[in-house]
Amino acid sequence: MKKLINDPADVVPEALRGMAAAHPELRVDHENRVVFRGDAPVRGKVGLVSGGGSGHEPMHAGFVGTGMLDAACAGEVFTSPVPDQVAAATQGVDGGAGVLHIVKNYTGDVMNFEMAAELAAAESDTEVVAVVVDDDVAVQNSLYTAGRRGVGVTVLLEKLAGAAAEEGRPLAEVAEIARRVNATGRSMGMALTSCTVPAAGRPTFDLPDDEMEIGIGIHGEPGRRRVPLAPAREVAEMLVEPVLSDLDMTGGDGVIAFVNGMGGTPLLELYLMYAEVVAVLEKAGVGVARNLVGSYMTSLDMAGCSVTLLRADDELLRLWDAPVRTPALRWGA
Amino acid sequence: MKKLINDPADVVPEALRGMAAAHPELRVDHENRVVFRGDAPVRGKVGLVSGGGSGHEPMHAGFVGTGMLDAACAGEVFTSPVPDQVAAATQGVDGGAGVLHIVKNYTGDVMNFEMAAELAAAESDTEVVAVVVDDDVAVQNSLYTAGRRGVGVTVLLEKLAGAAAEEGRPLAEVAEIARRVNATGRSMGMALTSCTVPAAGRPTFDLPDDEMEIGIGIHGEPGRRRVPLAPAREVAEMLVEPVLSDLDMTGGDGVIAFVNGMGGTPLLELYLMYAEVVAVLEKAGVGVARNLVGSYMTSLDMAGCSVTLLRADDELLRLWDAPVRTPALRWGA
Amino acid sequence: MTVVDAAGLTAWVHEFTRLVHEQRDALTQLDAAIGDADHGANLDRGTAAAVAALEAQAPEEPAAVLKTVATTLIKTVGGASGPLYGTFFLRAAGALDGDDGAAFATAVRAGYEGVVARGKAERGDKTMLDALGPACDALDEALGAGKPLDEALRLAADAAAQGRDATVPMVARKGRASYLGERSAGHQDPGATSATLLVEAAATALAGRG
Amino acid sequence: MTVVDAAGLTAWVHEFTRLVHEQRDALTQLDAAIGDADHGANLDRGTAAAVAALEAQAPEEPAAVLKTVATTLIKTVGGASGPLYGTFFLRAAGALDGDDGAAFATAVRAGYEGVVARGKAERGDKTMLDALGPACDALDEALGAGKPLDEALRLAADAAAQGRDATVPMVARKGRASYLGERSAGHQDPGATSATLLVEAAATALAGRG
Ligand SMILES: Nc1ncnc2c1ncn2[C@@H]1O[C@H](COP(=O)(O)OP(=O)(O)O)[C@@H](O)[C@H]1O
Ligand SMILES: Nc1ncnc2c1ncn2[C@@H]1O[C@H](COP(=O)(O)OP(=O)(O)O)[C@@H](O)[C@H]1O
Ligand SMILES: [Mg+2]
Ligand SMILES: [Mg+2]
Ligand SMILES: [Mg+2]
Ligand SMILES: [Mg+2]
Repeated sequence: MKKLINDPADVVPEALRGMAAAHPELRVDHENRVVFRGDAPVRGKVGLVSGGGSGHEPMHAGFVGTGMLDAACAGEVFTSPVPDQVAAATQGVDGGAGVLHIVKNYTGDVMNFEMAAELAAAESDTEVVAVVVDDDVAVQNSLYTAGRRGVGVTVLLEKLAGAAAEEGRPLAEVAEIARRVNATGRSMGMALTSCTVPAAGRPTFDLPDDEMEIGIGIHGEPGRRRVPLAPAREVAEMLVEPVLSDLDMTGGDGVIAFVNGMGGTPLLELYLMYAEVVAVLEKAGVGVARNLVGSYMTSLDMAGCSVTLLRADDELLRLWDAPVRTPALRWGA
Repeated sequence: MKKLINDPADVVPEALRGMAAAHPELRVDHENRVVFRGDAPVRGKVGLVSGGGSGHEPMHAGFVGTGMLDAACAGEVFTSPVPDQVAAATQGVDGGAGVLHIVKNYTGDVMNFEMAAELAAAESDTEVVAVVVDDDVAVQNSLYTAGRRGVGVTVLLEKLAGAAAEEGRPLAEVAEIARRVNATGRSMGMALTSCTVPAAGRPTFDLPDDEMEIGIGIHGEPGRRRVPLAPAREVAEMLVEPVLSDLDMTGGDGVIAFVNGMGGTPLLELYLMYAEVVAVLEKAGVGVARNLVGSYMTSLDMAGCSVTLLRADDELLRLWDAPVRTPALRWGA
Repeated sequence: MTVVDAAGLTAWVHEFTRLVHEQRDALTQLDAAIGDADHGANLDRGTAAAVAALEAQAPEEPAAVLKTVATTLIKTVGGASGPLYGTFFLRAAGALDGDDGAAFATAVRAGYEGVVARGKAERGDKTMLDALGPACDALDEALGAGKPLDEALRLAADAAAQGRDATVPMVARKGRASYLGERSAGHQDPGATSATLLVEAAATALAGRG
Repeated sequence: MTVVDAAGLTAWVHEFTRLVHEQRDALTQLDAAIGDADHGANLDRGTAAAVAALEAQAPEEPAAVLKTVATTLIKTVGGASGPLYGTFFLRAAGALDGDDGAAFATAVRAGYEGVVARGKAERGDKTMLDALGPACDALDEALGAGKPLDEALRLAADAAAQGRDATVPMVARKGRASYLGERSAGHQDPGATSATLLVEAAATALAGRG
């Protein structure tokens, strides 16, 4: 295992120390491993809390700031945070207007956030609403399974709901925007290589030099199928088509298109992929209203990418364009 | 070789197509492979042109925009652009106040920019001044060698000189700021893995699982020495100490500290490294005034990082804080 | 005879911790195949913290031992297994009433039912339930048939191991392995494996108590 | 007899292009060891473009052939070798005066001196100069001694190859390999290798012309 780390057990707290040093505008609670906006809680504003396992940087801590999250809880690598962390974050961002939990749909994340909400309800009268993100079309959605995973839409949702909260909208409206975003966005990912979890010390899966995994998650979970390596052009089709066939993206105001790198893929390739994604969308008659290209929701050092499409409307585009000022996403502010 | 590409020969033009699609605020000259500010040339403003081989994204095209570069020339992967490209860029950004060429000190880059300046001089009366960046302490500086390489300081220099140009300062002053930045900044890099040049199809060098290269460049050039893998704490010392012993960074207004990822290293590790770099600097009595942590000057898919320190003063800090609005660096605008 | 006291339960937790630490890499490798390669690290971190908490406090009440373990696991493990094992010990603590084998069996079944309630999975979904469920059944059955706790726990551990082995051919319907669909078949469930260690630890730690 | 005409020079460029294409991966691997793994791709791209340009234009003047090659290489190669090989052909074109072997030798030496001027390296720095320089010397010496061009070019090619081999033990002082310091020793210089192909191509393409 080749990583710029010290003891694998210390990766998360040590990286948080670096985040705190790099971003004095944020406040890091090292004991609870929560990254807060420097000015949290913001009076009268709905507080947005997200979090999850570490290893997906910049998500979530890199999205803490004006116009996006109020706090992010950092779990161990690929392990959801524990209820105490989420409870501390919830309390720390409660500005009197209630708190939105943004939870990616994984068994562990859902249960830990649920337990945190139970704790919060028992110990204070903060109103907490949870929105669960489940946008991964690689996974079958069914009441009898764990359901679809939460992946790329999470980034877009944190931006859009964050903008709504920043406007001073009430909790119910912010939650409803978040649910709408989740309902109209879908993602699909692929990997060229496995990632290596520091504590495990070796790649999660072996992938021959001439194969790739289609339909992977962001935790090094193997995908739905393994196929021969293919040119970017075909990879774009393999990712975009399942998304388009899951949800009608034509008409209206086009889509927000998000090409995301998994951590080990250079930006050169992501831009190239984006050109291919746009070509597939054009053929399908889907216009792109806004885009995001970069490594925003990673899986440690995995090489690969995911494509997220979100059907846009006037309001979502306005929220997208609203100022945001976080370590990883920043415009208009 | 596992990459999200089509034909290796088409990587650069195809990625530029993606950049153009992702950034409608820029103008891409696909024939010359030059990325321009959308509003170039800006009347009365010194034009900043940089460029180099591709494979270092976001550098340089990701730094085109308000407050930074006016144009970036994209050469083939790891191959400096040709004079025609640089000449086209120079002409396209000439707003009447002259043009600054920011050239990283590599034989090929220097010669191609020189020939472009000769072309420009022959064909127009645009005033062109070139500043050559040579900040890599891994390389001995001598009149009798190719001299130090241009690495991390380039990013800081493009930001700082860009801010000066945006303020409307004349060419001589912008060039003098650029030279000052080059004189007061130094860098050192390391690699955990080699990169793979698409056209070569296999890793440039082999590196055993338990070794790393210290003093690498950004083109997959092997480093000065190969040493056993070490914890991040020791890596930070190996990178910071040669920088500090090359140039006195104590006193004054502290440094701008830049921890840069080489393309295949996740942000989690970069933040962890930044914490270690700050610890080494603290021990050495060097304060950090500003910082930048991320993958800004990459070497394709290489895993590793570099550390750049720049001695700050009032003026440089003011220029650093000035608004910048580019795909990869953006604040205050 | 006092079969289940604070010392016995503490010994159980110690033994579970020892087994998890010993099997840490194996658990992680099982999780790498159909999950995210952290199950061993998660439980190792959590059980070590539980032992530390018990050492710091040394609760006198048997239920307090289980409650300390529960809250420590919930605070330190995270992921799916943290809330589930946490809930197991929390519900077991709440249901512990008495100090004989039957009381222990009741507590363990309450823990099992807590996991069902929290995780909303069923037996056959390829989860820790597939080891815990058969273990509870075997324990109840053996005690009901008048067997001593020793023997009952041994039978429970065997049942857990069988349940664990039976997860191999299953297609996962809950937890992270479910994302793999058919590809999850052919792999042993990590949670069922660690749950087997939990029952095994009880059989070892409480041996000779009845 | 007309030794050096447009057809002969075009044949030279074709043969160089063929050799570069054939040796493309080998040149890149040499560059991988002490540089950035692009020398083969760079020259392959440039020489193919030069051949295409010659085919599109088919210049009648010998100097125009060299000039077309020069500008095409400068426009398409980039890196260190683009300006250097470009300058080589540009200066050779400017110095070409006459159509015999001596004129060719003068042009080639002018090209070599152009490379020296552009790259500011010396022989012994482990660059293409270490092949080009000895080749020019051998060519001049052989022609001065009255040998026919054929034989002189063969001697020049041998001298280039010897010069190329002599780069192996050298510590690079110019170009990208110089960053390696002592570690550059033990590797053959890619530019000296491609320059040897250039001289070799002349010996082949101009064979039988005098
Ligand atoms: N809904 C559930 N009910 C019961 N057990 C579950 C459920 N989901 C997952 N598990 C168990 O948890 C184990 C995985 O634990 P762990 O790896 O620590 O968590 P995570 O999946 O969050 O990484 C699985 O092997 C399975 O036995
Ligand atoms: N200053 C110089 N003078 C002469 N030849 C040089 C000089 N610098 C580099 N070279 C030659 O160029 C070759 C490398 O060419 P190439 O790989 O195409 O360019 P780059 O180094 O820019 O990647 C070296 O092997 C060397 O022979
Ligand atoms: Mg996990
Ligand atoms: Mg090169
Ligand atoms: Mg797991
Ligand atoms: Mg090269």
